[in-house]
Amino acid sequence: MSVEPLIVAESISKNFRVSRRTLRAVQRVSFSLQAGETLGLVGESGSGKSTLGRLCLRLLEADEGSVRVGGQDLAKLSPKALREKRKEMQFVFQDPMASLNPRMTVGKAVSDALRIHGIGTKQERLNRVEELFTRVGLSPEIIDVFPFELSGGQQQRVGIARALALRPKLIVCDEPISALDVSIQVQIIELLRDLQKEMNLGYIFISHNLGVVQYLSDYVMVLYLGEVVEYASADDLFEHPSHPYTKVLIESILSVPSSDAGRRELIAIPGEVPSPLSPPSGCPFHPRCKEATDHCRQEKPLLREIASRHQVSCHLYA
Amino acid sequence: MGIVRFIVKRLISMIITISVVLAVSFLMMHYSPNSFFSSTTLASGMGNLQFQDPKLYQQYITMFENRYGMNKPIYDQVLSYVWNSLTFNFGNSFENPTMPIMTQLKESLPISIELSLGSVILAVIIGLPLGVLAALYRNSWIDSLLTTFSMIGQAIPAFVFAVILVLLFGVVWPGVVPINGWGTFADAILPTIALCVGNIGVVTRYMRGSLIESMRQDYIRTAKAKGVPYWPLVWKHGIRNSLTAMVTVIGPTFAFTVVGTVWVENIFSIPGLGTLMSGAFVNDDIPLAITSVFILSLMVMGVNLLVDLSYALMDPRVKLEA
Amino acid sequence: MTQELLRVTDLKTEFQRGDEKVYTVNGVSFSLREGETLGIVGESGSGKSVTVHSMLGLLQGAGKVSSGQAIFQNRVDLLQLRRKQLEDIRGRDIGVIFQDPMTSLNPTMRIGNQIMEGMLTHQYASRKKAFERTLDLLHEVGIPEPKARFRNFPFEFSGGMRQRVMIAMAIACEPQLLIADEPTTALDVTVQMQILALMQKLKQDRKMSVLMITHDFGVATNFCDRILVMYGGKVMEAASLDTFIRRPLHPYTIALKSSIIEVGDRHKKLQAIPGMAKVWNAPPHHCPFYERCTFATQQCLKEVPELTQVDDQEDHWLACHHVEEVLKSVG
Amino acid sequence: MAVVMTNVAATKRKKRSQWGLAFRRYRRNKLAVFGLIWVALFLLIGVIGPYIAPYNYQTANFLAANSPPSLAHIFGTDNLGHDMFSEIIWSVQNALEIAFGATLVSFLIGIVLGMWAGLRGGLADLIIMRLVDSMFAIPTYFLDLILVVSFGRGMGPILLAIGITGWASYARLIRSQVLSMRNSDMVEAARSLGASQTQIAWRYVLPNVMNSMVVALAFGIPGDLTVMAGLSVVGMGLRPPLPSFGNMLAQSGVNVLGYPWLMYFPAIVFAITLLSFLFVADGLQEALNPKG
Repeated sequence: MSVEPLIVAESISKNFRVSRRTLRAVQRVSFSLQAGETLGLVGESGSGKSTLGRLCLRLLEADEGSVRVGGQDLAKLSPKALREKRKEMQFVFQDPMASLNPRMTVGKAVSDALRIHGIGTKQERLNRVEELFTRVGLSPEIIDVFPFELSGGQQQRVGIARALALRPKLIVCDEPISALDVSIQVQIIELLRDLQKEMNLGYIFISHNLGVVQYLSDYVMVLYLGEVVEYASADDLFEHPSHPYTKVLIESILSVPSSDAGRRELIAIPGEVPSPLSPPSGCPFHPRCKEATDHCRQEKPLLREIASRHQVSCHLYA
Repeated sequence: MGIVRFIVKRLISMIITISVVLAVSFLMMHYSPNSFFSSTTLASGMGNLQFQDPKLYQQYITMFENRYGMNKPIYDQVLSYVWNSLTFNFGNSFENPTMPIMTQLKESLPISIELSLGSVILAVIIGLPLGVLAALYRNSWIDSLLTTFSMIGQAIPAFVFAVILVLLFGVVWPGVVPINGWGTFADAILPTIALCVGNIGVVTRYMRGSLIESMRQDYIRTAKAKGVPYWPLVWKHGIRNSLTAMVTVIGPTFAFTVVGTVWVENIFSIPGLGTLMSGAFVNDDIPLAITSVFILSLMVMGVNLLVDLSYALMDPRVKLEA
Repeated sequence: MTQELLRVTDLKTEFQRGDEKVYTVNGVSFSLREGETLGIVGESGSGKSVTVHSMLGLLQGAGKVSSGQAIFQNRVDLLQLRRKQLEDIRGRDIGVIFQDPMTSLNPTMRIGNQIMEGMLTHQYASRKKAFERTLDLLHEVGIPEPKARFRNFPFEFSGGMRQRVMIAMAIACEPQLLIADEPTTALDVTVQMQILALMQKLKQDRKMSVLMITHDFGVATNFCDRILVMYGGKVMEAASLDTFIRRPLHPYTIALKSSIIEVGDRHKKLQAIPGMAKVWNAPPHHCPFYERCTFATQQCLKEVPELTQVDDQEDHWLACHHVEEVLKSVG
Repeated sequence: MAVVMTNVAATKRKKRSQWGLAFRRYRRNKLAVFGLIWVALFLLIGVIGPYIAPYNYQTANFLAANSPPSLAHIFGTDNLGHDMFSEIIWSVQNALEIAFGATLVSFLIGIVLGMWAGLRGGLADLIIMRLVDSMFAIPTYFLDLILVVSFGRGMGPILLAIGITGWASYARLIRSQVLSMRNSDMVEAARSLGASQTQIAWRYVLPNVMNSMVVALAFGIPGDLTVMAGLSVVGMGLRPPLPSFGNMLAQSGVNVLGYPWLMYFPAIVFAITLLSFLFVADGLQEALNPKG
C-alpha cells in the first residue's frame, strides 16, 4: 500500500536513571498504525506501556529509534515545529482531574488549546468550545465551572474535548477509563468509538483491561518489562494467544460465568513482575514461565512473525 | 559502613560551608568601607595604649599584623585565616590584646550551651505532650487554647518575653527570682523561660499537625481493625510515626534558640558567648566577633548533624545517603 | 441450615462535610451465614465500604451511624458495643483486609511485629508462641523465607507481598469472619489471581465466612456464594450466585451487568447507563436509581421501594416497584 | 440514547470563584480577621504616621525627660525627652520599610533562584541547592550581623542585609513546587497541546504556586521584623536617633526598673503586630490550602 501510515515507530527504546541504576522502560519497540485504526497496548505495571505512549508523541525523548507521525520524524523537529505538530497528535490522561489546571474553568481548559496556537477570536473559540462540549456529551452550561466541581466521568469528557479541540489525527489514550466507574466506563468507550468513526482518528489505547482493549482495538501489543512479547490483530490475539505470558494474562481475566457451575477455578501462576531495575537474563518472562528451558534463561528471544501480522517473542516458536 | 560514611560526608560538607562563611566574612571585613583588618582600625581599637606603652603597643601591632597577614597578598590572608580558625587557633582579640580568644571562649561558651540546649530539651519535654493533647482533642476548647498559646509563643521573639519578665520580676514581684547575672540555678530560671516559650509553641504546633496527619493514615485504620486499643494505637502507630517527622523540626528550632540565647544573655546580663559576641560587634572587635559567630554556628551544625543522624536511624526508609 | 453469623438491619450512616450532610448509607439490611461468602458489589459512592466500616466502628472523619443493628454471632449488636468490647471483637472474631496494601501497613514497623500485634493485643498467644505462629502464617500466605522476612519493613515488599502480609495479619487470631474491602483492586491481574486463590484456600481450610466488597463483577461472581448489589446507599438486589447470574431482576443490576466489557464482547453493542450516581445531601425519598432507570414511573419517585423477597422458594431479594415489567422485558 | 447529556447541579448553584471561597474560609477565622485589621491599621500609620505624630522623632525635650504618661505625652517620654507615642509611630514606618523591603528582596532572590533550580535542574540545581543548604546550616542572623558591621547601620544596609540572607526558604519552597509541577499531568497536558515554556510557566505553573508563595511571604514578614529588632538588641540595629522597636525594647530593658512605661507600649504594640502578621499568615494558609 502506498498510503503513508499515521504513525510509525521504529525500534524505540527508553531508559531512566533511578538512583544510579538504569531502569529499562521501553526496549526496541516498533509498530505502525493507519488512520482510523486503534492499537491497544496491554501489560501489567512496570511493562512500560505508559512510557511508550509518551514516546509516541515525544512527550518523552526516546534514547534510540525514531517515531514518524504523518511522515515526519518527531525527533528532527525544532521545538517550534514540534509545538505546531502537536495539533495533529493528542493525549488523554488516566486521571482527568490531575491533568486539568485547577485554576482554570473547564471551558478555558479547552479553549486554551486553541489559544496556544492563536486560533480564532475569543468569540470563535467560545463557539468552538460549546460545540465540542455538546459533542462529548457535556452541557455547555458548565463552561464556567472548575474541574473539582465535576464528576470523574465529566472531567474525562472535558479531557477528551480538549484533545479534540485541535482536530488531531492521532490520540494516545493512557488508561482513560480505569479511574471511572463501570457504568461511566461504557459511556466513555462508546464516545471514543463514535468519535473515531466520525473523524477517522487513530488511537493508541493503553489499558490493563483486556476486555476493553479487545473491544476497541484493531491490533494489540502485549508488553512485559518494556519488551514486546506478542503483537497481533485483536481477534487473532485473543483467539490464538501464543506467548505464554499472553496466555497467562488472558487466563487471569475473571469474567462473569454463565452459571454457578461455570465458575473459574482460582489457580494462579506464581511470581510477580520483576523490578524493571533488575530484569532477568534471557527471556524476561522465564522465571514465571512453565515452559522455560535453559535456552530461555540464557538467550533473549527475538520477535518473529508466526503468522501474517502476528509476532511473538518466544523460543517456543523459533 | 553506611553510618560512618554518612558522618564523614556530613563533616566534610560542614567544613566546606563554614570555611566559605569564614572566607566571605573575612573578605567583607577587609573590603568594607572601614576596613577592619588595617593598622588604623587596629590602632583605634587599642585606644590610648599607643601613648601609655609605645613599646608594648608596637609589639601587639606586629602580632596582629603577623596573625592576619596584613602585608601579605589577600588570598594568603584568607587561607591562613580560615585555616587558623578551623584549627581553633584564634589568637587574641583587638579589645583585649592580652587575652587569647580561646580563654574567653572557655568561660562563656558553656553558659550558652547550657542555656540553649537546656531550653530546647525543656521545650520538647513540655511541647510534645501539649501537641499530642491538642491533636487528640482536635477542635475542642483545649485545642484552640493550646493553638492560640503556641502561636503567641511562636510570634513573639525571646527578647520581648525577656523584657516582660524583667518587668514582672523587677517591678511587680521584685526579689522572687534574680533578673540578672549567672551562677546559681535561680539565675537560669528567667532566661530559660524566655527562650522556652517560643520553642514550646513551635514544638506543640508541629507535633499537633504531625500527629493529626499520622492519625489520618490508612495504617491507623488497619491497626484499629486488629483491635488495638486506643492508647497503644495512639502511641505505637500515631506518635511514633509523627516523632520521626518531629525530629526534623529540632534542627531549625535549635538554630533559632541559639540566636535567642544571644538576645536573652544581653538582656539578663549573662556572661555567655552571646554577650561576648555582641560586645565584640559593638566595639568593632572583629576577630572576636567572627570567632564567636564561627563557634555558635559550629554548635548549630553539630546539633543538626545529630538530628539528621537520629532521623536516619529512626526511619527505616531513609537510607543514609547525604 | 447453617447458623446465621451476622445480621445487619436498616443501617444508616451520614457524613458531615463542611456545611453539608452527606447520606452515604441509607438503610442497608443483609445477613451472612457461617461459612458463607457474601459479595457486596457496587460502584463508588454506593456505600459498600462505608457499610462495613460503620459496622466495625472504623468510620473516618465526621462519619456517624444514625440508626440500625448489626447482630454478630446472634449475641451482640456491634453498633451498641462500647469501644472496649468492639476492640475485643475486631481482629479476634473479625479480621479485615483493606484495599491499598501500600498505605495500610505501618511504614516504620517490622512486618513481623505488625502481624504479632493482633495476637498479643488479644492475648491469643504468648510472645514466643505468637512469634512462631507469625512465621507459620507468613509461610502459609506464601511469603518465602519467613524468618528473614519477619524483620523487613513494608517498603521492602512488592504490592502483592504486602497484601499477603495484610491477609496474614487479618487471619492471625483465626477469626470467624473475614472482611475484605476491595482486596485486589490495587493489584495487577496476575497478582489478583494469586491473592484470590490464596483467600479461597484459607477460607476453605478455616471454614471462615467472608464478606467481600468489590466493584468488580468478575471477582465477585467467581469468588462469592451470594451477591448483594448496592446503589445510593441502599441494597438493590440480593441473591444467591446462580440466581444472580441467570435471573437478575433489578434494572440497575441488569444495566450494570450489560455494561461490563469482557473479552469476547468485541462485536457486541454496549448498553451504557445514562447519567451518573449522585451525592445524597438529603435522605433519599425515592428510588435512588430513579433518574437513570428505564422502567421508572411516578411511583418510583414517590415511594422508596422496600427490599422484599421475590418468591418464598428462593433466596432472592429485590428493591424495585416494577418486578413484573422487568420480568416481561427479560422474557 | 447514545449521546448522554449530563445534568449538572453546579450551574444551579450560585457561581463561586475560588477566591470567593477562600475569602469565606478566611472570614471564618476570627483571629485572622483581627490580624488583618491590625495589619491594615499598621500600614495606614506607616503611611500617614509622620503627619499625625505629635512630635518629630528628633525633638528632644530634656526638661520632660523620663516623664510618665500624661496628656502631653500619652505614652510618656524617654531619658532624652523623646515622646514615646511619636517614637512608636515613626518606628512603624521604619519597621514597615525594612520588613516589606527586606522580605521583597528575599522573595525575589528566592523566586529567581528557586525557579532556575527547579526548571533547569542539573548543575544549576545542584549549586543552588548546596547554597540553600549552607544558608540553612548557619543561623542567618549571624550573617546579618556581619553584613551590618561591614555595610553600616543605616536603613538601606540593614534592609539589604536581611534581604540577601533570607531567600533560602523561598528558593527551596519554589523549587520543590516547580519540580512537582514539572512532572505533573497538568503540565504534560499543556505540553501535549503545544504550549511553549513561557505559556506553561505563566498559565499553568505560576497560578498554582501562587498560593503557597503568598502564604510563605506572609510568614516571612514577622520573621524579618523580628530579625530587625533583634539586631538592635545586641546594639547593631538602626542607628539612633532613627527610632525602631528594637532600640526602644533594648533601651527599656535597661530602664525598666525606673521607667516601666518605656517598655509597656513598645512591647505591646510590637508583640501585637507580630502576632497579627502571624494570624494573617495562618489564616491565609488555611483559606488558600484548605487541606493542608
